Amino acid sequence: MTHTLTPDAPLADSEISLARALLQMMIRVRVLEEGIERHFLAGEIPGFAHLSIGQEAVAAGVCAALRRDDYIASTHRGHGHTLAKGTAMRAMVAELFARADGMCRGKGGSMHIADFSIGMLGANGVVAGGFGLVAGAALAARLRKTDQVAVCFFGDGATNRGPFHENLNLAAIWNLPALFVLENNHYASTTETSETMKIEDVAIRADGYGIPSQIVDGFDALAVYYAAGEAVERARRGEGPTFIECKTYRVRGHYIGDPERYRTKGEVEAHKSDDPIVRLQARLGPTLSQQEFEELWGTAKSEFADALAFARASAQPETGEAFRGAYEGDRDPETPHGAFAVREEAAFAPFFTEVPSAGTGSAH
Amino acid sequence: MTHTLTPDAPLADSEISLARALLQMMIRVRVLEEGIERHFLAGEIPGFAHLSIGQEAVAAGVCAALRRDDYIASTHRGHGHTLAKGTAMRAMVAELFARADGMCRGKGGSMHIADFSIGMLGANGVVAGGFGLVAGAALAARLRKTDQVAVCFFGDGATNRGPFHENLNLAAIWNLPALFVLENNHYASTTETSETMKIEDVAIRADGYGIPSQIVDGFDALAVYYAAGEAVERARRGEGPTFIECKTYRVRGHYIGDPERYRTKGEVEAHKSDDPIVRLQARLGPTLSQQEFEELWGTAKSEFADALAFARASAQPETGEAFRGAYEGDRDPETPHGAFAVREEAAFAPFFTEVPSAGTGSAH
Amino acid sequence: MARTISFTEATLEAMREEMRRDPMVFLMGEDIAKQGGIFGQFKGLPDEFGIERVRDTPISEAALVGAGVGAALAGMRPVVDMHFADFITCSMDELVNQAAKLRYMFGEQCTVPLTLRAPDGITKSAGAQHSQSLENWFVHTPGLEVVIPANARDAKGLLKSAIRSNNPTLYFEHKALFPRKGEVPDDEDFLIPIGKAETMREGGDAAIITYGITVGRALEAAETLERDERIAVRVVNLRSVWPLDYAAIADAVAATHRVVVAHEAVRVGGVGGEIAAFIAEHCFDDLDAPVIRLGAAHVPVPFAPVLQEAMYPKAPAIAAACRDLVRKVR
Amino acid sequence: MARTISFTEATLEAMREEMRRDPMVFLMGEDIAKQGGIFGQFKGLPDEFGIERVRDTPISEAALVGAGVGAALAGMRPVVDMHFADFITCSMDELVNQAAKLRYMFGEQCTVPLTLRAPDGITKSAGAQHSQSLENWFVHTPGLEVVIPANARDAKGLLKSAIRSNNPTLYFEHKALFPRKGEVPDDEDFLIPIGKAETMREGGDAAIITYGITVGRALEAAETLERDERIAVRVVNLRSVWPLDYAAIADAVAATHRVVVAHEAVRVGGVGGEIAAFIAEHCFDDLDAPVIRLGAAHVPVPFAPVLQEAMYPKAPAIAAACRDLVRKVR
Ligand SMILES: Cc1ncc(C[n+]2csc(CCOP(=O)(O)OP(=O)(O)O)c2C)c(N)n1
Ligand SMILES: Cc1ncc(C[n+]2csc(CCOP(=O)(O)OP(=O)(O)O)c2C)c(N)n1
Ligand SMILES: [Mg+2]
Ligand SMILES: [Mg+2]
Repeated sequence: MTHTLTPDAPLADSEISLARALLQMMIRVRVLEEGIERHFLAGEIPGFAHLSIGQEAVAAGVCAALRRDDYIASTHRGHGHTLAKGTAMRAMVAELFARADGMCRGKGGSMHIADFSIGMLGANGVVAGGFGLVAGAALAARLRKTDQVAVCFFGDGATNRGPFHENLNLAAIWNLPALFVLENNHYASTTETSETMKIEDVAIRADGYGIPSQIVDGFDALAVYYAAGEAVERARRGEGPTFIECKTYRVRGHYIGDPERYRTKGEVEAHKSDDPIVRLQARLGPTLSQQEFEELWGTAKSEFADALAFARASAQPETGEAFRGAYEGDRDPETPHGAFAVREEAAFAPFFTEVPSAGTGSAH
Repeated sequence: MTHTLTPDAPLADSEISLARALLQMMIRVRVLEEGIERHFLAGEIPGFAHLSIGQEAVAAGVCAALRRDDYIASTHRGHGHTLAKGTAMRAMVAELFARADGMCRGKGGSMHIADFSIGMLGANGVVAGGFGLVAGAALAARLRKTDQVAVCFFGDGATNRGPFHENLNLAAIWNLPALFVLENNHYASTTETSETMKIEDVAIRADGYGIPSQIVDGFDALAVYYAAGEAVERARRGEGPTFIECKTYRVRGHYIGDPERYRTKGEVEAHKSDDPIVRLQARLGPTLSQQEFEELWGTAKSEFADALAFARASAQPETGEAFRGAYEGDRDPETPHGAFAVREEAAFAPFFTEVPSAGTGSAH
Repeated sequence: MARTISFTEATLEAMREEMRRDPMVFLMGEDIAKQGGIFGQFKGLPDEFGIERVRDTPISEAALVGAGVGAALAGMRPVVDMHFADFITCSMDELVNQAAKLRYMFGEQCTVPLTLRAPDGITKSAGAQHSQSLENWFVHTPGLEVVIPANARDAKGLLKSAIRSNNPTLYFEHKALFPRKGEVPDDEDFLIPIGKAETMREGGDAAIITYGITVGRALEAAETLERDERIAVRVVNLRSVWPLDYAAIADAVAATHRVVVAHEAVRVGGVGGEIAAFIAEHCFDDLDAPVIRLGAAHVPVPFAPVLQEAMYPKAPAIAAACRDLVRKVR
Repeated sequence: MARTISFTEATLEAMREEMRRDPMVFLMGEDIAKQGGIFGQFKGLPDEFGIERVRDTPISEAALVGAGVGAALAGMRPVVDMHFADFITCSMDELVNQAAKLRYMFGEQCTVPLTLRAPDGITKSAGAQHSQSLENWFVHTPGLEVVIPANARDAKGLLKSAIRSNNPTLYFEHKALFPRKGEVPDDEDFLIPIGKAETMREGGDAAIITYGITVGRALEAAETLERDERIAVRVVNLRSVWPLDYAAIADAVAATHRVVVAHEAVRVGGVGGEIAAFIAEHCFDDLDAPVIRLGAAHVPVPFAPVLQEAMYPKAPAIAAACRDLVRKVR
């Protein structure tokens, strides 16, 4: 286990363009999620939504070290990972709005965004659902002898579930090209890590599988990038998986609407200075003018405005969409299942009257 | 993690009677299992059976440190644990023979022996099935403020399953009076530990939960006893769980009838000197005469002969027994379920003709 | 005497009364102590009973159920909260191979008085992994009891019975029911027996056999049919899906000769099949028409509200099925 | 041309042919490489395909299925062996919440061409935790296919189709069938389409609708009835329980008017309910008698041979059910 919780070092010249790219990505994620928050609260986004505000350095840092054909699996808190991996904001926002042009045709929503065209194997509504997907994708890369890498993002809470254990062990013994990126934000919904585990650093668990680990400052996008980059290279060289624990903090509630009875306002305030955007801007110092900084925000805001307009203009899915897509080939009414699905559509469609309101999402 | 793999030290006077008791218990287990092997091969015992020959020091050493009202949960390889915890051989052998007087009325068999009168919560046909039972029993002891302790026996293979991870963590954070006793016999059916984990000592995994651990020579019943005793005292004092890794070896096949294609005869031969009975006899030296030693075997053999006669004399269960006992109260034909069960019995009973032969058990 | 309280409050009363009555009852689950449960269904309990008896847990569903079984074997009465019923998938071995089978396998040496609370069902675009109704898996698993309240009264009476039962009992509570209000008796010993159905409405033209949230939809359908078309429909609320009250089902067939079986769970392979098959076997001579079975379409639950609302049976579909049956035979 | 080979060999041929045909096919499971599977059903495959493609694994069922899904998403065709079908309980989230739902939830961006081989059923006193037949859980889970061979021919044709299917497919193989011999076509492209039943025997007095090992028991019953009582019974082998061949079921009802549905899985809540309920709804006018449903009793599977053999339907019980039906109406 290597600790690299160093104070922000001054940037080398060679780092500046990378740092700018990371900053831009983090701002895009922030703008996207602040937009999601607004439009969720306005009742335009149904279901549940979980924000990664304050944690953007992890998504940006890790994904900057990846190729388009590498795989990632995400969590319930996956907007940042998905955007950073390279998806189009339009398709994501339309999905959150439950529209026909959403990346999942409106059938997934925030907890199930996915973009297979960029190797993004999905957010997941099941905590720890991504471990198996990543072990499997990494195994596929190995069996096909590509040099792709698969990355699993997960929270501290997820590390208390069995699939964490089983899949890290599998990745270790098979030397799979996998990265396990823990976003330790110290909370799993209402519980603090100190209540759900007796250890300070989760990274110690990697020792139990023989997986090398590193602990990084999760507010420092560059540190995350370097750690991930090294791990990705190891994996591409066939040297197996790496565990990276990013120490971070969830600034917003667990879900949009969370009353946050489990912590004080003061505690949250105390983390304000950890903002990864503020931190990286500071580090860029005079190499990034205030005007340039504001342009980054402006660009991101235009991008979001465009995505929002796209989503709003997109149609509701047709009712028939509900009855399609569980199976490959089922749209063919000649197949037994197809015939059956068509019958069910006929059974309910006439009774479908009102479009229910989106709702503001119950606690989750 | 503490290592106590010391060479056999000479016995202190105060240890002699304890050592004799351990020796006697190991011999009883050995005689029982050699008998099970014989009668299984003769077709008298149906189903599957897994022997712990060579591993008796673990069962004997741990259980000698327990009280009758402490709990244990066992595995598919549970004859030794059960006998050592204090069950009657008769009821166990009758169970293995699938008879009405078996400890489970003939409904459990070798993989499901249990004796709640002595806190033995069952063998388990599911690898890692015992972890939850032990965490729960330990939690019960804590909530009821008794000073009972709960012990989980398990194999190296079981430590690769999710429930190992989840329950050890639970025991750690709740400081439960639990003992996790790993019998590392270096095989999980056909796979060696080196193929299924990348670590040398499984005990390192305990660090990931903040559980103190100890590695002991699993052929040395006294060493096991001391380690368990210390852990039991810690648990009774409310200081939480302990992990004990006993390094041992499975001398017989995984199940009776195993062709053992996964290892050489030579490898097994090389472990002959590790026999825990031979080792403890040697250590007792002249304090145990050859005649006394043979008496221990004689007593055990008589006990087994008696149990065998008891089992053979016991009746087959009545057919109606198949339809009873899934629910408390279901034998009352007035309850809806009772009425239903009775109907099913009526449905099949007339067609029940031949008693199938016990079979020699397929690979498992 | 009775009061009108919400379904959530009814479950809180049930827990409070049973915890006062029996010190062996305790609760475990994610977010139940500090947050009071994600639907408020544990609110205030830690204040009265302390966080030893109302335990917040890590995200470890397999361990929660496994430890629940172990604690039950050791004489406690654990109530485990599943957060969302969909996560039962993370603890199936513990439920199916341990909880359900131990008593039988061990020749009745033990009981497993475990209660599992599992908020289920389709609501508010929770999506495919947070909307399932999985009761038939457990009906099909000998050794388990399965109860499903339709209203606040059921919630209180069934949850109390589940906690007192010496068998492992699954208590499925539909997420959309929590805020709904209903009458609940005052009596602290008000229990609803496990395995007994309730006829919620009389009527001789057809019977709707149903349970859980679909009871309300069936009652709505029955009222519409009565009012608009003078079709009188009996509504049977099963309350328990295992043990099933086969006698009440047979009575409904004998009284109406036309039956609709309805639930929100996927129709294919669901409990409705058990009920319709029982009728086709044991009440065949009483039947004047096919048994119509309604349930969710054979697809995962979609996210978009317009899609979600299109794929499971609500009052209009239930009414149409009854109307079809009655027209066919009149 | 056809040869007579064992069920085990038929599955070995299926795997060998598919692995030669498509380099994306690979196998994972406990004890499959060094031991060749606990029923010999993987024997020799590592020699031909190497231990990268025939992988021994740790005891980590959740990871095996989870990684199977991940590999499938990344373009492979994994075949995962479950050791005993009972251990599916250890990987239900991976199967039900991931494998079954991803394609739908993600708007058809992906396919999950995963095959799960799961040896199931009652035999040789394996006891309650090693004897279950759990197919109806998965029939009830939209997104999965479920096939169940009755003989060597089915084994080969269905396993090949399962491996080629782009949907996650459960292949349940009864442990007692492995040594049984049967005729298998020589053709390397012999496939049995998923979702199509086979009528194994004609007969106009009654129909037995069944699958898996119970097909043999049904044929035995039918032969006895023909020989001893001149009762002619049609036997339908479903082969797939999802998709179900509803048309073949309806045909059997139309041709015989009297139906017995039989399986070894627990009767209550089983697939038999789906079939009988379908008949009661869609074939009602063709029915001359109640639909009789047979399945294992609602108890865990007991260890003692005398008890084990008393609690699930075999040929005499199936014959008696047919006889009852025919007598009732004649
Ligand atoms: C198996 C499972 N159990 C419980 C939940 C409910 N749940 C959703 S997110 C969450 C907390 C997750 O914590 P962590 O893994 O630390 O991620 P974070 O929310 O902090 O990003 C919980 C309990 C779930 N979705 N899946
Ligand atoms: C969940 C589960 N997976 C697989 C099996 C099959 N199985 C029975 S024993 C065994 C090996 C267990 O190895 P270990 O835990 O080391 O115990 P040992 O047999 O060495 O005592 C396996 C794979 C099972 N019973 N349960
Ligand atoms: Mg967290
Ligand atoms: Mg072992």
